[in-house]
Amino acid sequence: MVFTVSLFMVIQYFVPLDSWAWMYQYLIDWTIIIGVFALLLGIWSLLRVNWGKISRRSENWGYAVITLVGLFVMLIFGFFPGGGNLNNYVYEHFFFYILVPIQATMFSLLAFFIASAAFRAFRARSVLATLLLIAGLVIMIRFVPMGPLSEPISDLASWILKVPNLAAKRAIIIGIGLGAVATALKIMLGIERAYLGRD
Amino acid sequence: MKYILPGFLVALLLLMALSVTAIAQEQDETVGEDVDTLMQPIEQEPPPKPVITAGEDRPNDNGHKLTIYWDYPQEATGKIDYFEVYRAESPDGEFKLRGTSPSNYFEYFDIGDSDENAEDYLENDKDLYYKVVAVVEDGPSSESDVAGPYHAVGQWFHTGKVPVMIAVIIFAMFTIYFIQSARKGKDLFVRPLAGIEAVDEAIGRATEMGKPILYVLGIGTAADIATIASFTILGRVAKKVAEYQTDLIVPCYDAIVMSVAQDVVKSAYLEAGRPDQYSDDQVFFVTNAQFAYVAGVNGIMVRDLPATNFYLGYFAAESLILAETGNSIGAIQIAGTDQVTQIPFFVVACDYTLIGEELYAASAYLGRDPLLLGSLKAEDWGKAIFMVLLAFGVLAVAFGWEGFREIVRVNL
Amino acid sequence: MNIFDRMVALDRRWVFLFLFVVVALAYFFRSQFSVGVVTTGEVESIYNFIENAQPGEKILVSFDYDPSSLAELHPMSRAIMLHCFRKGVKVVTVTLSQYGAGMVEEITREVSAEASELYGREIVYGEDYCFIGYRPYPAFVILGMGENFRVFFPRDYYDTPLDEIPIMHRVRNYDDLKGVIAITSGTTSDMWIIYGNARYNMPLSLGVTGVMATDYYPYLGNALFGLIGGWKGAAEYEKLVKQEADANEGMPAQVVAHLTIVLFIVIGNLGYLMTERKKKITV
Amino acid sequence: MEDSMTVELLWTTLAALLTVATFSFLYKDNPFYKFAEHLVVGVGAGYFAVLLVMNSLKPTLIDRVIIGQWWYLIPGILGAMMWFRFSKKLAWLSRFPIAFYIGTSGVAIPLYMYNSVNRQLSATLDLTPGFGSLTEFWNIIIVIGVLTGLMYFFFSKEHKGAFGGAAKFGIWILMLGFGSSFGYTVMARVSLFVQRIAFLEEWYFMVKNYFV
Repeated sequence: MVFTVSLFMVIQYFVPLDSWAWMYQYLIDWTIIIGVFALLLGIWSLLRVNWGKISRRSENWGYAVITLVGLFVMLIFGFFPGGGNLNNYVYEHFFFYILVPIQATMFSLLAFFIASAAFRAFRARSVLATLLLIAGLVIMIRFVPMGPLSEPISDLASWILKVPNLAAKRAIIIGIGLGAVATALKIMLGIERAYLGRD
Repeated sequence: MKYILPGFLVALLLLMALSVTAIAQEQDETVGEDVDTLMQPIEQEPPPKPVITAGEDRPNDNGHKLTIYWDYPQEATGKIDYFEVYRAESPDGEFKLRGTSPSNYFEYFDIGDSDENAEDYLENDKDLYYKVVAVVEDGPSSESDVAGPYHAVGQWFHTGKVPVMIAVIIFAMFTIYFIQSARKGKDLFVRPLAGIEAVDEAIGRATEMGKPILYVLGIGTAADIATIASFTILGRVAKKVAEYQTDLIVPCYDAIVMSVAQDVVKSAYLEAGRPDQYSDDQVFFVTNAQFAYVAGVNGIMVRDLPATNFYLGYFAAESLILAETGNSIGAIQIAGTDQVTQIPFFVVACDYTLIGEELYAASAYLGRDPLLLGSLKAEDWGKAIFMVLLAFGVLAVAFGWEGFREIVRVNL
Repeated sequence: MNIFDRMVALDRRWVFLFLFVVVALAYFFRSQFSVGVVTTGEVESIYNFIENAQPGEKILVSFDYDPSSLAELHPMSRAIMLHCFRKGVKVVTVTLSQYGAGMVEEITREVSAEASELYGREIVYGEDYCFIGYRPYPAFVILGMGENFRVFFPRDYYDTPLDEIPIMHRVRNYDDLKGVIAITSGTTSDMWIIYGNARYNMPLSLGVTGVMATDYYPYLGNALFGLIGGWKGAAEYEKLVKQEADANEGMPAQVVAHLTIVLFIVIGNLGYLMTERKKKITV
Repeated sequence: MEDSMTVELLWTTLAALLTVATFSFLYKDNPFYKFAEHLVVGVGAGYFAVLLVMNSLKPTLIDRVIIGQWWYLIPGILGAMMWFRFSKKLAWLSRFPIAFYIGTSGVAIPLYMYNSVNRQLSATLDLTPGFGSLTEFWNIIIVIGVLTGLMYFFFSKEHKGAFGGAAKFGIWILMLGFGSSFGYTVMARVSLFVQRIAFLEEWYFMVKNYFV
């Protein structure tokens, strides 16, 4: 199964015909459909874990209730017979006023973590760490007005972005490309099959 | 063995050269048409008639597209405003306006829809007739003779992608060859990777401290190569964890990934002889909203205080949030991803990082499975060939053989 | 524990607190002080490109982002369009983002109103700018526009045939434009390079979000003649056209944030080097 | 009018409080963060469950089967086979959809080959190498950087001698690249934070306007 599907996926890339494009789209639809069916397993797992916490009265079990309430509010108002759809008032407002702000704030925590990571790791411990430090510092200082120094720093920053940054990215991308193709081939040939639960 | 590499290289170059000449010939044909230089009888008005010279299918596609070329006296272009292009299914059928072209361009690319039900549908392999009208907005226009029939056709093979195909075939042959030779028991040397060596130590540390191990598969789907590579590593890690009788926590982002991870961990425990210790509560689904997932995993970290964190798989912006939170609880962290943009953050914030392809290699390293190791050898050869091609190409271009660029170029 | 040890082992929460406070303050008092933004070559080259254009020349601006990246990309869109209107360069706009159309309408309306007021001449749709609309499958659209704009856009967004719009008269494809500026928040930037520049070789420059910018530096000088990255790039452009607004307002916060991080890195290293030296002496 | 303003203010206040609760994680784990975290996990899962069913399952499966495209029932059956995981005896059936799903990863073979190998090769060759100008010289350095960087990734060769030296140069280049990416990203992350501050400021003005 894996082999046939994989092989088709490889060959379709080279064939521009309509019939093949249709087949490809059809198979991609399969993955979407399987994904949605599987989602039920995910929801089940979420229920199980949280229900377990509540019934065991384990530490912080009260918070498990909040998770379940959030989940059921979304499911009920989203699927509500008659009124249930993506534009349902509760569903929409929970999205805009709960999901969006918390996710955006989680994302913005990065501003702090990037600072603490830099503070901790950008130390001149070894040649490698020093190179990391120098490149990072030059790019960051580019932001700060430094009078006459600004121009050379800005040039240096551009150089780092254009030369070593490019070379580094390319080397990594090429390696990843070959590695990914090799891994995909192994999957196709059934050599890498840990995902089936056996070695 | 020694001659395999140069042999392949020569074959590769030959094949590429062949495909390029094929493409070049195709392109030549497009200019081959004789230019019709018959002078139009000079009239006061209307302007001269356009003369349709060709209607060609566009190569390397699914059809449904035609390019129409026509001739027009250069000196008359100033007198007209634009051209209109009409199409019909028979010479005396109903001509429908397809579009316009500015007065100084004598070609039109007719793109039809490939959907039968669309209004704009252009059927493949069907006779189509065209005429072009030179339009003068405030005066009489002149119409070309009907030309055709022309056909749009879908192609079986995309010739522009030949270099990709050659690369895939060669690389597949390498992989199969080295896996076969590994199967025969040939010993293959692999250099140690710090991140891999650390895995045992990290699991041992958690055991000593009596703390759990957290394994994050990332936010990819089960069809992402990085996630699949991570499954294999998860299997190895889970087996060791089961042997040491430490707790393993695997919070998942995707339901299919969760299902597969459950199978993987369950069978690893079985293999280690401790199936009774496994429970589906260890490998569970959190949520499939990116930063909600991060919030959940962060919560697990600060409450369950794992001693070792693995982040292996597909990661996006959450990489640094996870790694910094993990660092703040003092966990040993081993990370790896094939997402180029996230590697720097893992390198900075984690103790060990598998950079890019090292993630794929990790499964082979951990298992010491000769079949998997064989493919590492193939990857190395792939890299070597690439390097030779690159070095040769740069020299070739530097010494003026610019055509080499076109030999390796993929024309989508 | 002396001061240097403390510098090394500083609790990360001090970093967080300091950063939070200074950035918040810098943002609240953004109108109080301005930062001298240093302009970079990659932004200047876009500025010069438009500056050197003759009045009446045309450029294509593609707004390939949706409302979620509006905050980061809108300032550069505004600055570029104002510059074009000031120079009398005509702007053809298009969007390759599904949710972009409404946004483009809004931006063009706002900016043309602002420009009319600033430069004392009416900015007219069809004369100074036009919006040809949205089509899905960006790669195909980019290729199609390389052949003829009319392939995918026989009519503009408001259903006027392209040949009846004064700007589009005698404009067939990229060859008839001075260049293309694509302001994008996603994969369309790659497509502009691969399908646009590589195939049709028109002058191309990109405006991208801060995260994406490093990926496109490599193309500078070959595929791209200029690059505007995130707020910093937008602030530079605003400064060049002397229309400081949103992006420059965000700059004080950016500068103090960068300064804070640099400062903490210096503290960390100073502490580290001093303790290392001490270790060597005692041993 | 008054009412809709009150309602909007209440929702925005909720969002503002949740924003602050999430920020409190920077100090340490606390009940407010726990509340926000558990809420967002539940809401997120519910949101996507509804979205996927309405936007993916309905148009790709249900709507099509209704108009008679019965062949879309096949993936439906395959999908339903995932559910056999709940049964111990029939759990093996769920391997078919998984095997299919993983099989689609084959698409990566040509795509990665094209994007990471062919395209990178062409892109590197498109640079003009030479010693005529500084840019041309740097282009040669780029090529050397790519070559040595790749050497670093060789698995079957020990980093010794000349090869080891080259690989070392390769990792230096990699580190410079990582540092610059890291440094550049600071700007984007700070703008995210500024946007949250802007949101809080907006909320503050909203409250002020409401009561004044």
